[in-house]
Amino acid sequence: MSKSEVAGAFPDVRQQIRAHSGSVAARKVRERIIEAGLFLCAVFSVAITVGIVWVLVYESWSFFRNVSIFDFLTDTQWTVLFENPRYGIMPLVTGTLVTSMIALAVALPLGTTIAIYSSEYANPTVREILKPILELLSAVPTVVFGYFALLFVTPMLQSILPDLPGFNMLSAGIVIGIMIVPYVSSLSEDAMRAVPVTIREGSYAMGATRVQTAVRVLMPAAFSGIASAYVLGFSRAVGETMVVALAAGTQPNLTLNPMEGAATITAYIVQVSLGDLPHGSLAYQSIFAAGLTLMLMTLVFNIGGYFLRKRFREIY
Amino acid sequence: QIVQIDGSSTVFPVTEAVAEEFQKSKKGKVKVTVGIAGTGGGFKKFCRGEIDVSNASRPILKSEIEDCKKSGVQFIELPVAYDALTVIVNPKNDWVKSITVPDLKKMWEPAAQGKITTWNQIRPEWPNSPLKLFGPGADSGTFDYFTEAIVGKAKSSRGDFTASEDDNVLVQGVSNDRNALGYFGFAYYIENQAKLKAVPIETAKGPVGPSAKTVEDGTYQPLARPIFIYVSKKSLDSKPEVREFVDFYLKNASKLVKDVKYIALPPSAYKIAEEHVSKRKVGTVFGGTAEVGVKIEDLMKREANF
Amino acid sequence: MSVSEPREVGAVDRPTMKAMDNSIIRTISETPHKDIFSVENVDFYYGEKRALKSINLAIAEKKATAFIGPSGCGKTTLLRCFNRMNDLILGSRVTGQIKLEGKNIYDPDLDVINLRRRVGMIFQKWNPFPKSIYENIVYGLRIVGINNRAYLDEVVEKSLRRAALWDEVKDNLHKSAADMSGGQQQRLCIARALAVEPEVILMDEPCSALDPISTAKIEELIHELKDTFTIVIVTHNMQQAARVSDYTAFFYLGELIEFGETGKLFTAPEKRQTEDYITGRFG
Amino acid sequence: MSVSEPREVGAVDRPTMKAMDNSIIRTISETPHKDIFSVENVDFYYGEKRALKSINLAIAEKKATAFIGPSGCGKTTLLRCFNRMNDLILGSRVTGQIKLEGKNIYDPDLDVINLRRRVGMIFQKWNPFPKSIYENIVYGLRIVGINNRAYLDEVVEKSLRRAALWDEVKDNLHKSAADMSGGQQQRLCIARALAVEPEVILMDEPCSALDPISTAKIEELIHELKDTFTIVIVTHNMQQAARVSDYTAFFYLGELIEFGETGKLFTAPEKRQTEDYITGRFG
Amino acid sequence: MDKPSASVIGKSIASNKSRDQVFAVIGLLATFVGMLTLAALLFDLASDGLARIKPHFFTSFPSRFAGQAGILSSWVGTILVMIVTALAAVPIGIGAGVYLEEYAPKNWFTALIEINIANLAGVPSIVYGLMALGLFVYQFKFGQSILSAGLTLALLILPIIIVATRESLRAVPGSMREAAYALGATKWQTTSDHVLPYSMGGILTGVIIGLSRAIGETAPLITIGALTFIAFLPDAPVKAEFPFISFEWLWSPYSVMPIQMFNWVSRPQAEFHLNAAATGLILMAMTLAMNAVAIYFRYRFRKRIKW
Ligand SMILES: Nc1ncnc2c1ncn2[C@@H]1O[C@H](COP(=O)(O)OP(=O)(O)OP(=O)(O)O)[C@@H](O)[C@H]1O
Ligand SMILES: Nc1ncnc2c1ncn2[C@@H]1O[C@H](COP(=O)(O)OP(=O)(O)OP(=O)(O)O)[C@@H](O)[C@H]1O
Ligand SMILES: [Mg+2]
Ligand SMILES: [Mg+2]
Repeated sequence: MSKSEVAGAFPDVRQQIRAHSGSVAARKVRERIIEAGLFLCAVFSVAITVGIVWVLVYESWSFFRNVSIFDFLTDTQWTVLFENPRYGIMPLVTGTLVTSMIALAVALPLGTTIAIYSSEYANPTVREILKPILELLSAVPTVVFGYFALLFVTPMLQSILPDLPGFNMLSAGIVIGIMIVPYVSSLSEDAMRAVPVTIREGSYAMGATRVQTAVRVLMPAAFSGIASAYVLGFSRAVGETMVVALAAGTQPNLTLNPMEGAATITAYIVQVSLGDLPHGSLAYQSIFAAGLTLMLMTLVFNIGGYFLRKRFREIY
Repeated sequence: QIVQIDGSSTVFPVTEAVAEEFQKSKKGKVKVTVGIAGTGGGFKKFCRGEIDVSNASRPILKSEIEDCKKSGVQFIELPVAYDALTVIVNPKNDWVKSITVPDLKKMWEPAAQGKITTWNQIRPEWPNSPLKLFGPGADSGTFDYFTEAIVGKAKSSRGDFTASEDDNVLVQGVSNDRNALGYFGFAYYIENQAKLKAVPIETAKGPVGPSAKTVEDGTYQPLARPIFIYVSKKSLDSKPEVREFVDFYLKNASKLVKDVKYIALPPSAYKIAEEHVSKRKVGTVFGGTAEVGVKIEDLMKREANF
Repeated sequence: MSVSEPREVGAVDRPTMKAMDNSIIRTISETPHKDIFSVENVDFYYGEKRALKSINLAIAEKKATAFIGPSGCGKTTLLRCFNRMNDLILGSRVTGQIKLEGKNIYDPDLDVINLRRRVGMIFQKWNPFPKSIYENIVYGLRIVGINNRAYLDEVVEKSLRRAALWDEVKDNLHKSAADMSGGQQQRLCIARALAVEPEVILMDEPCSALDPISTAKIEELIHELKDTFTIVIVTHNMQQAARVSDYTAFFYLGELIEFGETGKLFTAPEKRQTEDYITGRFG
Repeated sequence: MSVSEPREVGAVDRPTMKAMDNSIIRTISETPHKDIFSVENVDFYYGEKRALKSINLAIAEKKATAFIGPSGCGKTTLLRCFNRMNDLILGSRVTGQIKLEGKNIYDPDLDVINLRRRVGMIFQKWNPFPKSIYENIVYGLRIVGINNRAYLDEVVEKSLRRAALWDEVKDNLHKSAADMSGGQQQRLCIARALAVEPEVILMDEPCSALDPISTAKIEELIHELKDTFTIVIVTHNMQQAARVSDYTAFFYLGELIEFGETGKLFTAPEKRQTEDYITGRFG
Repeated sequence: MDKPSASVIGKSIASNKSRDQVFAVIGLLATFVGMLTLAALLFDLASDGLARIKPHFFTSFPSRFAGQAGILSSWVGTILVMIVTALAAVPIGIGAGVYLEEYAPKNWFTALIEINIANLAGVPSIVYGLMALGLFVYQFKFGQSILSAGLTLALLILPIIIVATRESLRAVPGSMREAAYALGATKWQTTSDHVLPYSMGGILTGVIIGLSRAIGETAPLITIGALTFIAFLPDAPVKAEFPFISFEWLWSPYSVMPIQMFNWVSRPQAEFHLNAAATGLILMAMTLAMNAVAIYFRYRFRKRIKW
């Protein structure tokens, strides 16, 4: 390479750039506008939160004027729709907890395993086909899942556990778990694949197996994404309605035994809001109190999730 | 030109059938929409003046009347069909031939909760096997009606039964369990006669099973109940298509109700209803509370005198 | 390890800065050359960790300045201050002033985009975009709205030639940059930085993955660029520092130990530490 | 660029492999030394691109072999074949045989995990895990189930000392590896590879980001390691190749041009291309 | 401390290896559990509903006769509602994710927002319906329209898209941002030219999962006034006369497939259940079709981006 080649008649890039750059002020304005637009998007999501909290709190307010919070939290019966109403939220809370925990117990291991499998084991073609197919699971109308739980999973479980009643949290939980598998598997897999390939190579070069690479290097490196996937999955499980309403029954039942039927907060909410009760009645308002409780419950989990994520996040 | 209807999913099949035929007869010039927001949700919209007609599986309640009053919505109450709540057991259940209201009360009253758990607690000759109860959810009009009719007080029921929103689920439950007993709308029994057995109710005249005939002649008691549509007076007055629709409804109800496996009122009942419409008789004959055991006859009388 | 004699660099009469009393701010006017950057009392913190300690030095315009010093002494850190790249590191903090032509680049009203267009950078750990070779190079032009294909083609060729990569990739300009060898990627990053012809080019070990021939070409390039560019280069290669730079700064544990005209620093270092380092007796 | 005289390496009587007739497979028995790896007729393809062309060479046990050649000639590619790292590259393909102690490592029944434990690697672009320094180093031990804290501590200290990093990080073993300078990260990766004491260590420019002192220490380390380890090192630094290696292979455009005892190759290369390259007259 | 003997390590490696193999089997099994469930569901739906899927099923309105009933109004409604949902949720979700991850200062306030958004994902869908009823239907006077429905579902899936976007952005190595900034790119240029494209794979996953969720929702739409019987179609979006495009349909009443399905399942007649199954099948096919574009682009992005 001769000197002239390098220094030769080179188009004056600096001049071109200056000519094209336009004014700094204009650029700054443009950036500002974009930022403002994005900011509005973010504000929007905050506004929804505020809206939802407002709806819940506002309506719960009238509810709690008639029902003491103490009873609400300590009473062990939820018979709002019956003749002598009792307003103890605990049975609904336990119902929600049990079904979501079963769902998580199914979805997290299953989803994570699938994520690891498709990220590290499956060949790329299989992976790219597998992913959308599994995601179809989250598109199955929940009514279908509900009947699936009731008419397929429950009888199947009954053949193993003969004492299992027709409505039980176990089968509802399992089916919800399967329903949220794609949340966990698909988002986790994305997070794991986003880890730079050099880091992956580092692990393989140490003689790590695929599981080891996935569990010890990729998962920690992708912890933030995986934790988010879990949190979304959990939230979805907690918020799921139809499956529990169909398969776990709608009878509030203070129990932690998954082999029993029980109502969840969501099942109660949907039942009442689409039912024949007059709106504005105390029973109707109770769904907002229940909704608020659910929101606070998930909040606790999500705060936990946030700090976990913050604590264990690894930066590359 | 839209007729907007919303409300109970129990009444939905009837209204849907009418809407379908009505649109056909109008060659699509008038549009009818029907939603299933529930009786409560339907009345809420109705009393805000958002819809023209509200489907209701129970009479309008005081609080809803208040709401309507507040926004100046006047309504005409029109019974359109009967539903016979049917007590059913598993076909393999060979011990129950018929049942009395006190038997049912013993099973379902709040005091039974946790105590009445076997069949032989109801009648000693029945077997000592567990009693499994199935019924609609406590938010439903059916539940309210049944409790009122059997226990004597609306919403007064034991809590430890298997409740579901979806009557098909109850069908499943009862058809799978030899020891089960449940109740739900007549149509679900009719469609699943192979899997279920209806239990006749013992009355003064002996056991009476649910059927169109026994409901019509008033012998199937107290579990037969009317279902309604509520029409906004303002819509009737200002929207000719609503008027036409309601007329069409009442004219064709007899046939269409049977199509969807509900029990039709006698023709005279629809006549009276038509009169109410033309005279714009607003208000309810139920006084804003639930009532049971209103035979078609009584209902018609009340309506006639209204 | 022996370090070969540094090649004689154009003798510039420029006072060697003293490291030990670097709390005294030397004014730029002391030097006959125009200084483009002047670093005044700069401290840099990664969170608690103080990575740079009261640094004072000046970068002469259209000269090459080399930063040398043992690994971890703060060369990269200082380099990244010049185009405010460190702004991106959470929890980092800089005190003191760095003036570009008299204006503090850390002034709130300074336009950092403009700064970065004027002050280009080649990173220690080469970082091509996962795009095609072509798109990597023209990126700096595209973002100011230059999309004229013919012009871009010309720039791509010129830049790749300068970075001694043209012959290797000319038939594959549209293949992914990720599918190149380490040295090719590094040269691509050099070409990418050159394409926009910044006034100052910060090079953080630009030849670390290059073979001797490519290295020689890059060094040659640096010599040529000095006509129009100011160059700051971090290198671990003493010979390279000696060959390409006019001034050299020696850092140790976050401090600027000695700074001066390259020929002098390599032949007659004032500080014992400098001498030890360049002769390999260190540590 | 001038290349200084290579230091005399222990004169080993080993026939220089001929590059031009490398279709003839030389048997290992020809050499008095035991060969740990023998590469037989290896071709490597990245998709369509043939990056290695009929390579034949052997790696002597407990010796250091250097791979030199211009950027993009295939050094990294070949190196990554030895521990089958290239398996991870989609669409790549290798033909021919690479035998580790007589057994083809591309045999389907060969256990690649075991292979990689025996054959460690230091990557050209350093790649510490986003974990603490400590966890980076003990990773290779943890994965085989060694969790004894005292033992791990010992290994960490020893490995870091070997990689000349101990003094710099001994107080910060639990801080993130991402918060280190480039050179520190590179040494960390060296330490990480050493911690598991593989039999063969593949080093892809292990000193590219290191200052001369660290480099000297790593070279010293390589000398020590040769007692017990086999080393294959890719380097662009001719002096380094000359100093540390016993054998040198020169590649050009995917071909092995010349392979032989280092002293000979540097002083009396058989091929013109080799000579041009090592004397910097190339290109 | 003694060095663990080679045999110990060898054993350990051997057991790692077998664990690796075992995991391969477990992973395959796990995948099969998911696939089998899906297959079972599909098979179940197909065995009931396949026979119903005939042209007239798509071209008929609901009817009291199961054999004559069709899903014309509901599939059209579903498509229109999903268009609104996608147009609202995707840009806003990605925008919010970008703002929160790339622009917002990292302080307690953004932390609060982050927690909140994850939390929104757990709010039962019916509560969204109740809020949307007040907000869109009454406050903004959108009425019981496709617009209200689309926006309601958009709110519902926004958290999913935001969270997925943030996490994918987060996974882009800082060195990519640095490279762009060093060339004088502005923040937005860096984001739109590099960070977003490199993280598109994950973002699209969020979009896919979100839209899949939205398309199957029932309860909130019933609350805000979706209909079950509706025997006419919304206004056509394209017109023969000027200006050719019409947005009247946004204000039209509508039904959607899951509601139609929900209604049919709860009917006593078994023939309606078959209709419901057919609807479920079609709904899933539609979901796949709707997501096909996103799936394709994700495939492309995932294949292309490597670092
Ligand atoms: N992933 C890949 N896909 C396609 N081609 C590749 C890939 N990696 C490397 N190559 C090509 O293969 C050839 C050899 O690359 P290799 O990385 O082995 O070179 P090298 O000798 O290590 O060079 P350097 O000294 O620059 O690191 C080069 O021409 C390069 O462009
Ligand atoms: N992101 C970071 N966070 C915390 N500490 C850091 C970070 N980056 C660098 N350091 C520390 O700051 C010091 C200076 O680092 P710097 O990268 O400037 O060194 P360097 O002179 O470029 O070294 P090398 O030659 O190894 O690249 C080192 O001790 C390093 O550990
Ligand atoms: Mg550095
Ligand atoms: Mg290489």
